[in-house]
Amino acid sequence: MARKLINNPNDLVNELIEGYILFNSSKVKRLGDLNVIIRADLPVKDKVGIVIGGGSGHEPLFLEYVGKGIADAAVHGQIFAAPSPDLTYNAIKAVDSGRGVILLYNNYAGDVLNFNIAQEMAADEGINVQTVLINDEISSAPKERMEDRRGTTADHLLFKIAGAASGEDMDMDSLVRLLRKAVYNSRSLGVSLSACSLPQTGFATFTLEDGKMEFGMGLHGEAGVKKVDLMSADDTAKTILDYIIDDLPFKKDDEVLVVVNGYGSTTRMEMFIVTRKIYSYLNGKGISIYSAEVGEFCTSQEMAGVSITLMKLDAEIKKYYGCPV
Amino acid sequence: MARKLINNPNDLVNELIEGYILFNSSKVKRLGDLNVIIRADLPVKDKVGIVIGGGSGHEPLFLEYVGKGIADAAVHGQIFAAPSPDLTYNAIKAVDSGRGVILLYNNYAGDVLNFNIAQEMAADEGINVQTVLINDEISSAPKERMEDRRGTTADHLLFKIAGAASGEDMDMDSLVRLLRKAVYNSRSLGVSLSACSLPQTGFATFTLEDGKMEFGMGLHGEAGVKKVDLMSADDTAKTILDYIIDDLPFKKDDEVLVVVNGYGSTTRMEMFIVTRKIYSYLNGKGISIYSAEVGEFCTSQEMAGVSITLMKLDAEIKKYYGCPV
Amino acid sequence: MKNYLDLEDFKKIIFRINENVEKNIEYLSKLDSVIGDGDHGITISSGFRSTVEKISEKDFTSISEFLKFVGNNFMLTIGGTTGPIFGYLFSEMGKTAEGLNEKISPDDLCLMFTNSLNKIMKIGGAKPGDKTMIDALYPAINSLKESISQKLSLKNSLYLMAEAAKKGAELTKEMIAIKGRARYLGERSLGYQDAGATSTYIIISAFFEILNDQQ
Amino acid sequence: MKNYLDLEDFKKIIFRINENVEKNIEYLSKLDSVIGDGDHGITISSGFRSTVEKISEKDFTSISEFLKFVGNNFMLTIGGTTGPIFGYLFSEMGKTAEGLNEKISPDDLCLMFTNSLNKIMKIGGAKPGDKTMIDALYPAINSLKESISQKLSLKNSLYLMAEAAKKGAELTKEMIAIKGRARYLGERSLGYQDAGATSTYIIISAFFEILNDQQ
Ligand SMILES: Nc1ncnc2c1ncn2[C@@H]1O[C@H](COP(=O)(O)OP(=O)(O)O)[C@@H](O)[C@H]1O
Ligand SMILES: Nc1ncnc2c1ncn2[C@@H]1O[C@H](COP(=O)(O)OP(=O)(O)O)[C@@H](O)[C@H]1O
Ligand SMILES: [Mg+2]
Ligand SMILES: [Mg+2]
Ligand SMILES: [Mg+2]
Ligand SMILES: [Mg+2]
Repeated sequence: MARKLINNPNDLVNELIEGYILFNSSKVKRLGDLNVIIRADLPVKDKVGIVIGGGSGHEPLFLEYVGKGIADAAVHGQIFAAPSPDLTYNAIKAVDSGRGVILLYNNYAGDVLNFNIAQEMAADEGINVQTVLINDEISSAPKERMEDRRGTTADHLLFKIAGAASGEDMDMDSLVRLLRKAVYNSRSLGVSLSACSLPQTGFATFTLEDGKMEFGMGLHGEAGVKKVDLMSADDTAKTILDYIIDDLPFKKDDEVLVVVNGYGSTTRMEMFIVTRKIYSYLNGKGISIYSAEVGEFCTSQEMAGVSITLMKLDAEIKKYYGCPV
Repeated sequence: MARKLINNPNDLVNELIEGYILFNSSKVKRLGDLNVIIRADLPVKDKVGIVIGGGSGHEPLFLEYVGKGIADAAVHGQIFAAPSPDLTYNAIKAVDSGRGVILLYNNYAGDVLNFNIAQEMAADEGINVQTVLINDEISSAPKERMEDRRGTTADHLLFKIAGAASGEDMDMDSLVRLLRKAVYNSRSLGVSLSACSLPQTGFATFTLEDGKMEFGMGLHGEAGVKKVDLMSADDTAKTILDYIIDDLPFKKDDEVLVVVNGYGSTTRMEMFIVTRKIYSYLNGKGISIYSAEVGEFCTSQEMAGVSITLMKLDAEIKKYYGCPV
Repeated sequence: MKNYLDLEDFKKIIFRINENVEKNIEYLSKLDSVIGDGDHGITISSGFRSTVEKISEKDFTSISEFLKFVGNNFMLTIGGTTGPIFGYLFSEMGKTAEGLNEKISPDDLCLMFTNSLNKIMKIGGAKPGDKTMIDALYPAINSLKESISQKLSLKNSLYLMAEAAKKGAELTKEMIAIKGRARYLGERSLGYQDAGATSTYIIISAFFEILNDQQ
Repeated sequence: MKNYLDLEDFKKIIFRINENVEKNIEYLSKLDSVIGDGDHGITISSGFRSTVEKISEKDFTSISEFLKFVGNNFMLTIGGTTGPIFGYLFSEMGKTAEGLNEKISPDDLCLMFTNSLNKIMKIGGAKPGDKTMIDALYPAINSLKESISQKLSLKNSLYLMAEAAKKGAELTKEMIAIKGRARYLGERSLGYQDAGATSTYIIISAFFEILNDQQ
């Protein structure tokens, strides 16, 4: 049973937000007492608004992606649960400057249901709201049913690109087109080495026997697509990359962004060992890395494991992603 | 038994460094095939060199603190083991520009022994090498024997201050004085909620029964100073702060830097819940937070828990620490 | 013997659902944790808890107004999948009740449930057999239709309806999940009962219990 | 009966230590893991492994040169506490051997060990009773002195010396750690044997084993 440093389990999301806002009060503020985090300098005049969000428990998603140059607002559901429509509706209203708002979020059934209701509510008031769904996780459905795939770590890249592009006076239609292209160019797959628990209860949401690992594990503890004996870091990286490269497919001379994401308890040492293999393997395939990011971007409590994301670049995406880190 | 994403357990440190260097090749390079990471733009003319280091397994310590504006070189021992003198000796030689080198590291017996040997070797060649020991962890010895205390998360602040000050043409004696003052002004204490394992073997280095937590746990799995029933996040923060405040002591109207550090598997949600209490508690004591940093700075594999560090500021330290983040 | 449900009955039903869900939080979360993310008990119970708090402080003049309030509160404030799915269950019943009188007959009730089912299938895209709450709701409505055609009393009809929901929920064990999080499991979802279907059984049971209490 | 150790003996001793340490990696790490960080077996074995590799490729003309090489290799390349502490053990023996001839007598050996002990106490700051490797080394040296005064053979002296080291290591169970990582445990270190003291016993045993093999 996982032990967590918390107070009343019912206050988790509220206290997360309170703590984050205290820590970051020059950059962000809270919308009333809702689980909605907005830029401190809202409303930003004459800019398409970017609202992101989803279930809590995946920190730094989503609240840490709000600020100048990134998203304008993040709505937080309870742990692993889609945020209710009233939050998103209020976020849309706070963010809209007349040029419309993009809802940019991960393609989970619960999220889609709830965001759609909010979108309708806002549309009823004449606000132009468009949706861009993130569906980078390749194990969640075959390529023929890409619209059923869920979203994961591509978030990190998309939020940055959306923030940069919307900050440069791009209009709604161009933005939606750019973001859909960037989503399409993104593919992720991960591997889990241990279970994660619900912080409210401490109970693991699944079990993984000693010496096993699971490919395609969900961020919420949904079991993955195949369970195998624990593999080396190199073989793991290679296996994940083979699936990803094959899926888009990524080709020789493609230029890519790479994200190496830790799910929770995986150490940076392990992440860099995986990163090492990614560099040599992509290099061998003639795929060049424009920039890589290594860290925890899309977590699942104390789950051990990593996911790898590749995003194929073109001049436009590159411009808004910015310089190599 | 903890499962890790690694290759041959004997290659851990080597592959960590290889991966990090590939990822960060514009900023850092490796010194020969040694476990030494140096700034890519060495030698830097006319600057006191800063060499940091210690055992591996605490990433981002130490290698991620090398670069322009931070340390000039980091030496890495094996997992949890002090780096051997030849590494430090070579790092000193690579870094020295004639104005001398400061060895800035945590006060562990093994580290002191090994760094001292290296210092002697370099001194024999006429290089002016000074040592500044970091000993912020208050549970490791009573205040009367402060020189026996070990070093932990104050590293994060000290490396930044050392990098900034040494980059601004400060001379050796002033630098040593500044860093000793900053060390003296720093106090840390942590709490562990689970054990950590040695990545080579997967074995836990200690056990912590369900529902218990331990104050003052060592970064290497050394057992802590007192074991108690699991406390709430708020009570934990308050208990740690009471010990820390009492130790310097920190007083009303003091201005401080705060570091909230996760040991490994603790989520950012938990860290922000703790951060929330730190803000309100210090506020109640009239101690003002100049800036806080929340993240993983000084880890211990997949151990769960957090440590809190306060550093009392004055104008000089503030100048080199930089602006609030 | 009373053969209708009035506003007071509907209120009692919601309170009873809340009590019964509360007793089953761990069970529901456990069902969800085998094939979902383990939060169903927490989410749905918090939905009914907040609903009960709010309706206690408010006066309602019609069944329609009441059920729409219950549904909207669920839908707007709970989130997750549970929020919209179970929210629409009540709000569509409320919408349907707009045209009806304040004594809901078995036929009325059947229409209300049917409209909810259709709405849920439309917004969620799931069909019977996909291993969702629909697999409890759909056979329950069929049972109600059957009871009406046989002219059974409302009480007996509701008893059989609850039994049908229970059986439907149990049969989800033999289904492969197509919608919801469990779908990522494919065949591995076989053998486990769907959490939402189980809640649906608990909800429908409360209709029977309230009528049974009065007689 | 041979009553001295020559260069070949010292080489054999180092090889034997390496073999015996290799067999005890897990045991030593386990001892260290209860009250330290669990790496002692790994660290000390990697030290002897690298030393043995290097001395196999090199010619030595004197015991002093050989032991200084062993000690420096340990000290410079291993790191941890083990590197310097056990490095100085050998390098100080080598330094002492500089003034002696190539047939090390019991008296010579006693002087060599004593100088090492003093150096280790100086650089590490630990004393007998602090629950370190000194608690095996110190009684072992005392036993050697005693054997010399009783004019025992080198072989018998080394046997008793190893026994004294073993007993010293065992007695660390009853000590509270003052130096090294285990010191943070205070009284909680009681009941556990010190890892470094155990290695010291293994090292000293190899001296006896090599002489015993020859006779
Ligand atoms: N598309 C859908 N249509 C109808 N019911 C659904 C659908 N998707 C999921 N459900 C129901 O919702 C339940 C899951 O609820 P819950 O655990 O609260 O949601 P979440 O998936 O957000 O964790 C499932 O057990 C299933 O009965
Ligand atoms: N100051 C000291 N003097 C002598 N021996 C020491 C001292 N500190 C530690 N030791 C010995 O070193 C051993 C620990 O070695 P090791 O685990 O390799 O070091 P580390 O503490 O770096 O993990 C202890 O068991 C103890 O015998
Ligand atoms: Mg959920
Ligand atoms: Mg060690
Ligand atoms: Mg669920
Ligand atoms: Mg050790």
